[in-house]
Parts: sequence; C-alpha cells; structure tokens
Amino acid sequence: MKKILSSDTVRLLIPALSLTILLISVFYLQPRAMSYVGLNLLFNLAVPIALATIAQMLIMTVNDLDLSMGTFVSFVACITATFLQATPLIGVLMLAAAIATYAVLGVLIHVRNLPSIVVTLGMSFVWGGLAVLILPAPGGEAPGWVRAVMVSRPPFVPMAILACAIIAVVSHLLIMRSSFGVILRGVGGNARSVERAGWSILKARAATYALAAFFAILSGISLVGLTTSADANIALRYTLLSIAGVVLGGGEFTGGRVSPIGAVIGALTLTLAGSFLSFLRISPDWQIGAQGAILIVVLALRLLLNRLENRGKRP
Amino acid sequence: MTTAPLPHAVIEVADVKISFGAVKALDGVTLRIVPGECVGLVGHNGAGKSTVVNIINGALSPQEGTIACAGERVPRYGIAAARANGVRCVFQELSLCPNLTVIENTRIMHGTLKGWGWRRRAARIIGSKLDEIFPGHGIDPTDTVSDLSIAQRQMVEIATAFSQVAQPVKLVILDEPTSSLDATLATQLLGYVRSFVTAGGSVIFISHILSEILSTSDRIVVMKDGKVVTERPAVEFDEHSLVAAMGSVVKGHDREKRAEGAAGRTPLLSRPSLHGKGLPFEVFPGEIVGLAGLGGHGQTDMLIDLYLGHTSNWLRRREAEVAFVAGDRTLNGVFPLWNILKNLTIADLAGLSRKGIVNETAEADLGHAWKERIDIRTQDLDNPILSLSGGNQQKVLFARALATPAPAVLMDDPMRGVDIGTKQEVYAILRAEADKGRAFVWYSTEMDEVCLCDRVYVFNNGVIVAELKGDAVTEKNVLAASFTGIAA
Amino acid sequence: MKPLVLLSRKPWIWSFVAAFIVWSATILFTGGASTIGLSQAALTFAAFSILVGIGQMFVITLGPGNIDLCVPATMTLAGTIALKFMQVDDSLILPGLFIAIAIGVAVGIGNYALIRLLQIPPIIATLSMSFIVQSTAIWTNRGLRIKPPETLASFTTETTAGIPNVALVALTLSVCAFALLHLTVYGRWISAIGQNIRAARMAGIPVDGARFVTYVLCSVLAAICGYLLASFSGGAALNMGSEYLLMSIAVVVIGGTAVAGGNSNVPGIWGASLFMFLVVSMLNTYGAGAGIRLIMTGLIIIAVIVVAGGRNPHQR
Amino acid sequence: DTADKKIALSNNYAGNSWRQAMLTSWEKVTGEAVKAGIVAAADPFTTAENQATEQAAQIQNMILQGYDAIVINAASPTALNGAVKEACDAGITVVSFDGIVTEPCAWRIAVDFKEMGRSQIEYLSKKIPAGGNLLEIRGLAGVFVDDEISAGIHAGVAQFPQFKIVGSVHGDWAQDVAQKAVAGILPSLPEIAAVVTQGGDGYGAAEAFAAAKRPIPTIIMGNRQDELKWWKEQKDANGYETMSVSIAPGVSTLAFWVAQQILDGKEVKKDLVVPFLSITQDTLEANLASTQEGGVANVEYSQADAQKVIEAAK
Ligand SMILES: Nc1ncnc2c1ncn2[C@@H]1O[C@H](COP(=O)(O)OP(=O)(O)OP(=O)(O)O)[C@@H](O)[C@H]1O
Ligand SMILES: Nc1ncnc2c1ncn2[C@@H]1O[C@H](COP(=O)(O)OP(=O)(O)OP(=O)(O)O)[C@@H](O)[C@H]1O
Ligand SMILES: [Mg+2]
Ligand SMILES: [Mg+2]
Repeated sequence: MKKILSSDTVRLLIPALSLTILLISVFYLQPRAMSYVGLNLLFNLAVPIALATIAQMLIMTVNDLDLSMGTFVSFVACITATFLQATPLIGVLMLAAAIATYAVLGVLIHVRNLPSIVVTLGMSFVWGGLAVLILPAPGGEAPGWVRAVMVSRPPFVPMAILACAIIAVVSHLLIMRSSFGVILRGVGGNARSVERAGWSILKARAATYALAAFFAILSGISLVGLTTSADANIALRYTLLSIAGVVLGGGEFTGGRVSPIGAVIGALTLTLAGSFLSFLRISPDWQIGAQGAILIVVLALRLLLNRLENRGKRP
Repeated sequence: MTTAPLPHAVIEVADVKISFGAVKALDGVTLRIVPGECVGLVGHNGAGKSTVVNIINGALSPQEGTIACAGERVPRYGIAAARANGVRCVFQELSLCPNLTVIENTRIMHGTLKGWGWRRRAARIIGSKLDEIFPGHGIDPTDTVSDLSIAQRQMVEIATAFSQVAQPVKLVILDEPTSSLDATLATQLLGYVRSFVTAGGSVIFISHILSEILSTSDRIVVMKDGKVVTERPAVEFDEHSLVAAMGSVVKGHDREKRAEGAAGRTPLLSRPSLHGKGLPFEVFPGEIVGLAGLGGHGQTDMLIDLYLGHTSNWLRRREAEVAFVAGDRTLNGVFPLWNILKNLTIADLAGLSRKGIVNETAEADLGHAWKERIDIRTQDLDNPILSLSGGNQQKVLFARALATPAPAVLMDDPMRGVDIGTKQEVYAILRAEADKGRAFVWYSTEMDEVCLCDRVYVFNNGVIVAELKGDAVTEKNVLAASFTGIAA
Repeated sequence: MKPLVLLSRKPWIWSFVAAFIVWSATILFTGGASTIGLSQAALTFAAFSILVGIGQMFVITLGPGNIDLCVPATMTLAGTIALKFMQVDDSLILPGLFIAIAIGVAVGIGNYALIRLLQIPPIIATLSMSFIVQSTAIWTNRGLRIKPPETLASFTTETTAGIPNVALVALTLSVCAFALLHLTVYGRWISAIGQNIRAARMAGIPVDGARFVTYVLCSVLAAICGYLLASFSGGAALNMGSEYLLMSIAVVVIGGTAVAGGNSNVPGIWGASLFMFLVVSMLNTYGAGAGIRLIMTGLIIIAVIVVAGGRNPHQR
Repeated sequence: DTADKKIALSNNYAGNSWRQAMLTSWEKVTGEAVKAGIVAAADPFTTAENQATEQAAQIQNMILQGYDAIVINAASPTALNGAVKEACDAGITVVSFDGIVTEPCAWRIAVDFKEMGRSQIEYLSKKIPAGGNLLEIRGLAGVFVDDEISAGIHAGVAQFPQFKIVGSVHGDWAQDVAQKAVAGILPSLPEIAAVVTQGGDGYGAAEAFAAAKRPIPTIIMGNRQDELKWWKEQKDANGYETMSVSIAPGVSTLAFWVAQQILDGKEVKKDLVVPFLSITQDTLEANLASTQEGGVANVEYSQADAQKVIEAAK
C-alpha cells in the first residue's frame, strides 16, 4: 500500500480544486473577468486578506487564535494613512512597537498559561481604541510608494495574482521548509516534546507572534494602498475572514496542521465567492444569506473532494 | 563507536529526592551508570522509574540530591546540560510531533542539525539508523508521523534517540520501548541495544516484561515506592527472584481453557470476513478471545469497528453492549482535566444515575471499590488523572470498562505499561468475569497474554488468517500463523 | 485551608472582584448617590449577556473550535418573528415565547446539521448559518419595528423586590444550567467531549447526540434572550444582536471557563457580565472618549485574565 | 436617452429600519422607471458586512458587470476612493449619497450633517432659553457621520453656551445599545435638560429614563415611527414638546435620478445638497400618519424633483 500523494499535497489539492471550480463559474457568468484588468479587479482586495490569513495561520500553528486580527489590521491601516505617510520614521517606529507588543503578548500567553482567545479579545479593544484615537474620523492618505506598488501593472500577470503568488511562496518556504517553521509546527503538534528536545517554547511563541504581527502589518499597508485612505473600522471582518481562509485552505485549529499555500488559496476563494454572488443577482433580502450559502457550498465541495480522495486511497 | 571506556560514570545521581505535593515520587535514589553497560530498571507502577528518567534527562530538577556527569558535579543540570553530556531519551508516552514528517521530527530532536541541506542529511541519518536497528521497517523518512502506526512511531523515536549528529550519544534511556512493539521488532531492538552496549554506550532500560530485562541487562535495579530496593548483576536474578524483589508473586496459570464448539450458540459479537477474504470473527459469552499477529495488521481497526458498530453516536442505550479498554491512553482514553474518579466512572454513568442525575455517593463507592480491587496507587481519587504514573492510568481505564455491565469487553493491548503484579491481578479478574459469562476480545502484543486466551484469531494484512482453539493456542502456533498469507 | 485561600482558587472569583472594583469606582464618582440605579441597570443589562453567555459556554465546553457565531442572528430572528406574531396582543405572550423557542431549536438543528454533514469546524458552520438566519430576519419584516405586548413590555422592564425581572429570569436559567452541568450525565458528557472527543466516543458517550443537544440549547437560549431583549427595548431591530457576538464569548472566557474546553463555569458568567456592563458605565461616567474607553476596556480584560489565569496549572 | 443604461446601487448595510426604507424606496421608484423604459436596469446590491473593504470589492465587481452608473451609499468617505477611481477610469458615472465619497471624480448628494447637529441645539435654545445639562448620544465611533453630527452639536453648544454636555455615550445608532449605554451613565448624571441624538436612538433613551424613574427631558428624535408615536402619546398626555430630525431614506431615489440625468448628458454640479427632513410639533401628526408602522418618515423623489435640485445648484 504505497501512497501516491502525501497528506500535505491532499491538504492543498482540495482548496485548489474548489478555487478552480469557483473561478470557472465566475468566468462563465462574467466573461469580461477573463482579462488582465478583470483578474486584477477580481483579486486585488484578496492581497490584504491573504496576508492577514497568513498571520492568523501562524498564530493557529501554535494552537492559538487571534481574535484581534481585524482590529489590528485596522490599526495598522490608520498608522499607514497618517504617520507612515506624513512622518515615515515615526510611523515605522510605531509599527515596530506593534510587533514588539505582539511578541510580548506571546510571552505573556506562554508564561502565564493564558487562553489566547481572551488575551486577543482584550487586545482587539485596545487596537480599536488606538485606531479611533489616531483617526477619529475616516481619512488620511496612502503613502505614495504604497499606492504605486499596489496599482502597478507588471507585464503578463496582474499585480494581485503576482502578489498572492509571492505571499504563498515566501510563507511556504518560511513555514513548511525552514528549520524555524519546523519548530513552530512542532510546538503546535507536541509542545512538550519540543521542549524536552531542548528548544525554548517561549522564544518560539514570541517569534510566532512577532512574525504574525509582521504579516498583519503588511496586510494593513497593502489595504491602504488599495483604498487610498483608512478608518478605524476598515478591516474588522478580517478576524473571521482570516480564520475562514485558514480553514478553507485545509488548516486546523489544533495540532499545528497548516498549509500556507492553502491559506492563500482560501483567501482567494473567499474573495471570489463574494464576486460570484454579485454576478448572480440575488434579491437584496437574500444577498446576505447567499453569502452563507456559498460558504456552505464551497465547504461541501471540500468535503466531496475529500471523500473522492479517500476513496481513491483505499484498496 | 570506539571511544575508549571513560574512567568515570556517564551519569551519577546521588540521593535524589522529589515529591509532588504529598506524593514522594523519589525518596533518596542513587544510581550510577558506567560506560558499556545496560542497566535494567524495574518496579511496580508508580515506583518512580519515569521520574528518575526525567531527572537524568533534565526535565525535572530534584528537590534534593546531586547529579554528576563524567565524574563532575553539574550544579545547574537541565535539558541542555543533559543533551550536551550525550543523554538521549525515549519516553514512555509517544513524544513525536504527529503533524511533522519523520525528517522534521529528527530536526527537532537534534538541535545541531542545521544549515543548508539539513533535510537531506536528516533523511540519511534517520534512514540509516532505522535500517540498522529495524531492518525491513518500511518507513519512508518523508512520511508524516500521523500516517504511521504506533509501532512505527515507536521505531522512529528509538532510531532518533540512537542517531548521532554532532555530540556523541553516551547514554540512551529507554522507558518501556517495547510496549507497542511486537515480538519480532522487540527482538531487533534488544539485539541492537546489546551491540550498542558492547560498543561502549550505556543504556537504561525500563520494562515490565521481565524476560526482556533479564536477557538484555547487565545489571538490574529494582525500585519500590520511590526507593531503590535491590541492585545486582542480572545473572544473579531469575524471573521468580526478580518478581519477589519487586514485592509481587507470580501465580500459575490455573484456568482451564474453554474449547466448546460454536454449534447452536448465538455469538455476542460477530463480523463476517472482510471482502470475502480471511475468516469471519465471532465471540461467545464467557470466552476470552485473543487477537494476535504482528502489530498494526488490523487488530485495533477491528476492535474499533466492532465498538463503533455496537454503540450509537446519537443516543445512549441504558444497557451498554460493549465496553472498550484503550491502549493508546492519550488518544483514546484519558480525560486530562478530570480527577481519577470521574475518569473511572464515565462509562458507567447510566448505572450511577437516576433520571439523568448522577448519584455522587454511589459514584464514590464504585470508585473506591475499584481502587481497592485493582490497586490504583493514589492517596485520593480526587487527584488529577495525570498525576498517576502511566501504568496506574491504564488501570483506571481498565476499571472504567470492567465497572460497566457490558457483556462484551474489547481490549486494545490494554496491559501496556502495567506492572507484573497488577497484570496477575487483572488476569484473575478477567477470568472471574469470564466465568460469570462476560466475553473478552483481547488484542495483545505480548505472547504470554495471547496464550492465556481460550481462542485466538491471528491477523495478517488486515484479515484473519487463522483461528486457534484451546490447547492449540501456543506461542509456536501463533507465530507460525502470523506469517501465513491470506488463505485463498 | 483558609476559606479566603480556597476562594481565591476558584476561577470565577476574579470576574466578581473586577466587577466589584469597577462598581465601587463608579459609585465613588457620585458619592454613593447612584448605588441603586447603577446596580439595577447593571443587573438588567447583564441578564441579557448572561443568557447568551450560558448558551455559548455550553458550546465552548465542547472543545477547541466550538463557538456559536450564530447567536446574534438567532436573537434577531427570534425577536422579530415573535413580536410580529404577537401583534401587540397580550394573550399571545406565551405562544410568542414558544415561537421564539421553536426558532431557536430550528437554528440549532441547522447549525449542527451543517457541522455534522459538512464536517466543518463549528466556527465556520455557524458563521455561514448566521448569514442565512440574518437574511431570513430581513426577509420576514424588512426592519419594521413592532412593539411588544404591553404586559410583556412591563414585565421585562420592571423589578420585583428591587431586582429586575429579567435578572430573575437569568438567575433561574443559570441555576438550571449549573445543575445541568454539574449534576447530570449530560454535563459529564459534554465536559468529556471537550477534553478528548475520541476518548469520549470510546467511553460510550453518544458524541453526536450530546453535541447536537448543546448546539440546540445554545440557540434556544439566544432565542429566549432575543425575545426578552426585543420586548425590553420596545421592539426588535435587525441589528439588535450584533453586540452580543463578542459579548457572549467575552463573558464566558472572562468568567473562567477553559477555552480549551471541558471545563465550564456558570457563576463566572455573572461576574463577567456585570463587569462588562459596569466597565463601560464607569468609563462613560468618568467622561472617557471612545478611544480611551476601548483601550481601557481591553486592558482591564487582560488584567483580569492575567490575575485569574495561571493560578491553577490544571486550568487552562 | 438612457433607455439602454444600467444603474447599480451599492449599499453597505441593511441592518436597520432606515436602510430598509432606503432600499424599499429604491426598489419602488426604480422599478417604475425600468418599467417605463427610462433605464434598462437598476439593481440594488448590499454587502454582507458593513465594511469598506467589502464594498470596494462590490464596486469592482460592478465595473466588471458593465454598469453605466453606480449609486453608492458608502461605508467610508475615503476608503472607497481607490475603487471609485477605478470605476471613473472605466467611464462609469459614480453618484454617492448619505454616506458620500471624497474622490473628486464622483458626484455627491450630501446632507449637511454638521448643520443637523447644530440645529438641534438651536431648537433647544429656543425651547429652553435658560439652558441646562445635555446628554449626547453618539453613533458608531470612527465613522464619518458620527463625527460630523457630533462636531455640529459641539459647535451648537459653543454658540449657545448656556448648554453644557455633561455626558456622552456611544449608542451605535442602535436602540438597544443606546438604551444600555444611557442606563449605565444615567445614575451618575445630574439633572438632564435635554438629550441630543443622531437618529434612531431617541426611543431607547426615553426607555432608559423611564426605567431609572427620572423625569423625561427633551429628547431630540430621529424620525423613526416608534419615536414619533411615543412623542405623540406624550404630547397628548402632557403636551411634551420636542423636534425630530434625520435624513430621509428616499434620498436614494434622488441619487438615482441624478445618475440618470448625468447619463442623459445633463450638466450636473459635483456637489449637491439635500435638506434633512425635520419634523416639528406641528407637522408631527401628518408625518406620523404617512409613516409605515415600524418604519421611518420618508420622502421619495421624482425625476422632476431631481431636475429642480440640479437646477438650484447651478
Ligand atoms: N506531575 C506529577 N504530579 C503528581 N504526581 C506525580 C507526577 N508525576 C509523577 N507523579 C507520581 O510520582 C510517582 C512515580 O511516578 P512514575 O511515573 O515515576 O512511575 P513509574 O515507575 O514510571 O510507573 P509506570 O510503570 O506506571 O510508568 C507516582 O506515584 C505518580 O503518581
Ligand atoms: N477513537 C478512535 N481511535 C481510532 N480510530 C478511530 C477512532 N474513532 C474513529 N476511528 C476511525 O475513524 C473512522 C470514522 O469514525 P467516525 O466516528 O467519524 O465514524 P462516523 O462516520 O461518525 O460513524 P457514525 O456516524 O456511523 O457513527 C472509523 O471507522 C475508525 O476507523
Ligand atoms: Mg513510567
Ligand atoms: Mg508490548
């Protein structure tokens, strides 16, 4: 009984297939989307979501959950549209302080053995409050270079697709291939034995949190690059979106089982699902419900593919 | 390895004491391991063996006492110091990361394995060590650990501990390494241990299987209640004297095997042959049926299928048909947040409750009765389950299943890590229960246990290839059947 | 051991300590004049968080990934449909309650059907379900606010012996929940499932049955809360539950329930609910702006959990 | 001629009675227009969550769908600018209303929210010349409308210094949240002369005062039917006097007609202003009668109304 596909590949294949099916239906409904501009329009808002999803995935790798992802990205967006634009040095310092705060949170959660959900729930108020202080009313302006990067038009491949591919590859190398990633996932899989092998779980957690903050900061910056300005509530839904993205991409809540490429694909799927719906033209009463329905359909698809895959594996 | 014998002990713990709350886990233990010897460590469940291991490994610091490496006292002994001094450990409970591949687990266990191309090097190191210890192991280093069987995981863990990356491996501690291995693999391991020792390495070997201890160790240390009670060369012991030193008595096998024909009786549980291959399975009231064969050949799967097939996921029937004793404690058995009592009674709540309300007095009584009957070593059933030693946790799981009125009990290698004295008591309980009409289906990797059964089904590659009855249940027959292919 | 030491070991005590400190700080501001008013207001509004919190607690007990995100939508749907059905008619109060409960049951069944059939993490399943439920609420009455029957409105807003009626309802249900959790077989089951679902199955626990009941229970409590809240605030609004999404989770975890599952705690929900209301009142009273208020709320939550957590290594 | 033009409504939120009335008006008026062959389509879209990012994606999809004009009630005045710019670049007419966008290429049908806040204090200064303590109920923190109305109120207080804001809470424009916030701060407040609000939260404030057994101050209402009804009951019982002010949900239909006029080739100024809809003691009955049970006082616009507004702005 030799396996043809490793479980990691399967973990990836399923989200990739659901994305493809969704993409085909979108192209069918709206052939105009099948162009350079069309693809960019379909996917450019997936870039910040993909980054936030990677950040959430990192936290989930060590069996934690970050309920403050959305408010944190909003907070970063506010800084980007104000300080980073007007006084870049102060802006960078503030973002560095935010990374340090995340690292401290990781330490705190580990040392006091706290549930990450509660700590990040508390932090979501803190980030939200800071964002309101920085930008009491929507506004600010995206730094020129950020805007330039986000609206640039590389040859052949739209920026949105290129960016997602880069995010996927970089995070894959970092989490699935590097030694650092192995330790991180090991902490998620069996923290006790990683500790007994002489690694510091404390440092690993702090590093995970800091790295997650780094990706979340990239998410906030790229978001402002697309929207040109910020407000304190701009990314609140990223908390749930990022969790959904990780799950769609085959990640699990416990056990350090994650897939960065899957997570990016999950983020793309979620974005595309929204577009798919507007192309369907549903009665306004049911538009919200249809979002739920499409989520269910995508997940059902995942199950179906999973089943087929398993059937293929059994002798 | 050809390092010349060192003049000093590899490691020496002197008068170490440690207690967890009121429990004195170690009460002044002194242990000296010199290069080129295999020390067998035996004792009843909860004697403190794993605790000694944790001290030598650096995971626990003793409250009193000293630790010396190569003759020098190490004041701040910890995990890092232990590893630097060449101490490696295979723990009683499996301790790989199930979500990582074998290669990645090797990386975690060996901090020095860094830089470009570590994956390739790790694959080579672990692959060659596996080949060396367990020829024909069938493990691909790129496999994810969760895809491996328990035995394979144990093999990976053992191979990782013995493989050498930067620092030399001087002392390997094996805490019940054979508990999930079948006889063939166990023999391979013990053979390797001897060659490792001959080459100048040291091994601390913990096991409840006394024959293994006697055949492999140079010296045997017997522990009891946190103290070392006897310490002598292995040749001075035989099975009886060793058991006596541990404070138990071996009883003879006094039960007549049942070998009644199946004609005219309705089986309690049955399963047709799988895909038309192999033999069908059935078990009758009052029988002890063994499942044998090499590890991981479908025995556990069948037990789980039987269990899931006879219990509902949606409704609890008042009278349970089957009960289950898990072998893989952490996966299938223990509820880690609860105390011992709740862990013990969870399967029999139907009998302990009226109109859905749990009768706590009856629950406590049941708990105490079983604590006495099966000798769970704890002061208070209110203690957390994880404060028990591995073997004692296993006893709780045993009591959990036996306390139910279920007419059939499925046991998935339930004696893992149970000490010999307790085993004898459990065997007696099983026999008594079987005489009262209960049926047992017993998967075991221990040949002795298989031979206790009335009837044995032998597995190979997921199907039943042979059925042995009554006096035909012998070690020789079982072994022979294990290697037969599927009868066409 | 001294009783104080014993008390400090209880995971729920800290939420009460925090609530008390915040309460005192608010009272101090007015020199004690606001004691009764503030306490009554706190009990009233805490009651709603308690109702949804208890439901959420049962779900969270089931283990990692188990959170019901459908709570706000259920509240809205139950509130709108029940009020629409009652048509300001006093004689329909009880049937209206049954309708609300029936909606809770239906949503609960839907939630678990998704979880079970699609085998997806409950967080995602209930999120999807909440969109559908919310749409149904929009579709049924397009945001029109219908008033509650007079008797029901006055019942929910009035007090008995100085204690708000809704708080008494919450107390009754809390006692039931406590008993369910600590005395019954079902309570043992869900705790076991939360700790180790495979072991639970192998110990003969009907895992699907128990989880199903739990999700239904949570939805029913949310529905009852929606019914009461709509009556209390003079009509159901489409957005009336949105506040209770984070709130229901927050009161559970601040109250000392283990987020990793298997260990739950009813008294803590009371402390945490009172605390969550009082902390906002305190900051409003001291005139803090929205930004400062949010930051302080967050820091206080973290402070509470830092003090409370880590006390007991077996309690995570 | 716009018979072959397609117009889309991009709406960011549908979770309160105001938005529902807005959508209903849109459907009613545009439905007739489509039937009459004035435009080819007028499809409303609502995002599942009230978020600028989701609305930006929605607008991008509308570009792909080939709409000729997009009418927006925006989640944020600035965060949609990127998407709006892309729409303009694709040759699409963008008209924003209520929640307007600042992108220069778009049209704006704005309500002077500052003035809406200030007018409340002005009204109070006439009703209570002696002044007194005010409780301010704000909307959702960090949102443009909340900031504007609040700024107007504070400007009003500066203009009429006999008033003093002694407490301020966020009611998130939701009545139960407002009720809760007011109930929490009320015990610690001195006597309150009036409550200034942003709409949708007046009834909740009244309930909170009643529950605390405090005299009911002058509460500025927000045109919701339940508020008007409560006001009417009070008026009949004890001559209670107040005012009610809010933006009419039917402004979506004005935006529709403006978009249609622009598509028709009319010259339209980028910034148009609509008056807010205020209800006084005298017009209460008439407005209450014309408002649906549980709904919001409303005005719907016709093509002629829109032309008038456009002319007036020139
Ligand atoms: N973390 C702990 N907390 C409380 N008590 C503990 C803890 N760890 C071990 N003990 C107690 O220390 C004693 C020795 O346990 P240990 O695990 O060393 O036994 P053992 O000899 O390895 O037994 P077994 O053969 O069953 O594995 C036992 O009584 C156990 O209950
Ligand atoms: N505790 C366990 N230990 C080992 N393997 C298990 C365990 N539980 C389930 N399995 C394996 O996983 C498979 C699926 O189990 P699961 O409980 O999900 O079945 P199911 O589809 O829910 O069954 P049903 O709904 O009919 O009760 C089983 O056939 C078994 O091989
Ligand atoms: Mg042990
Ligand atoms: Mg064995």
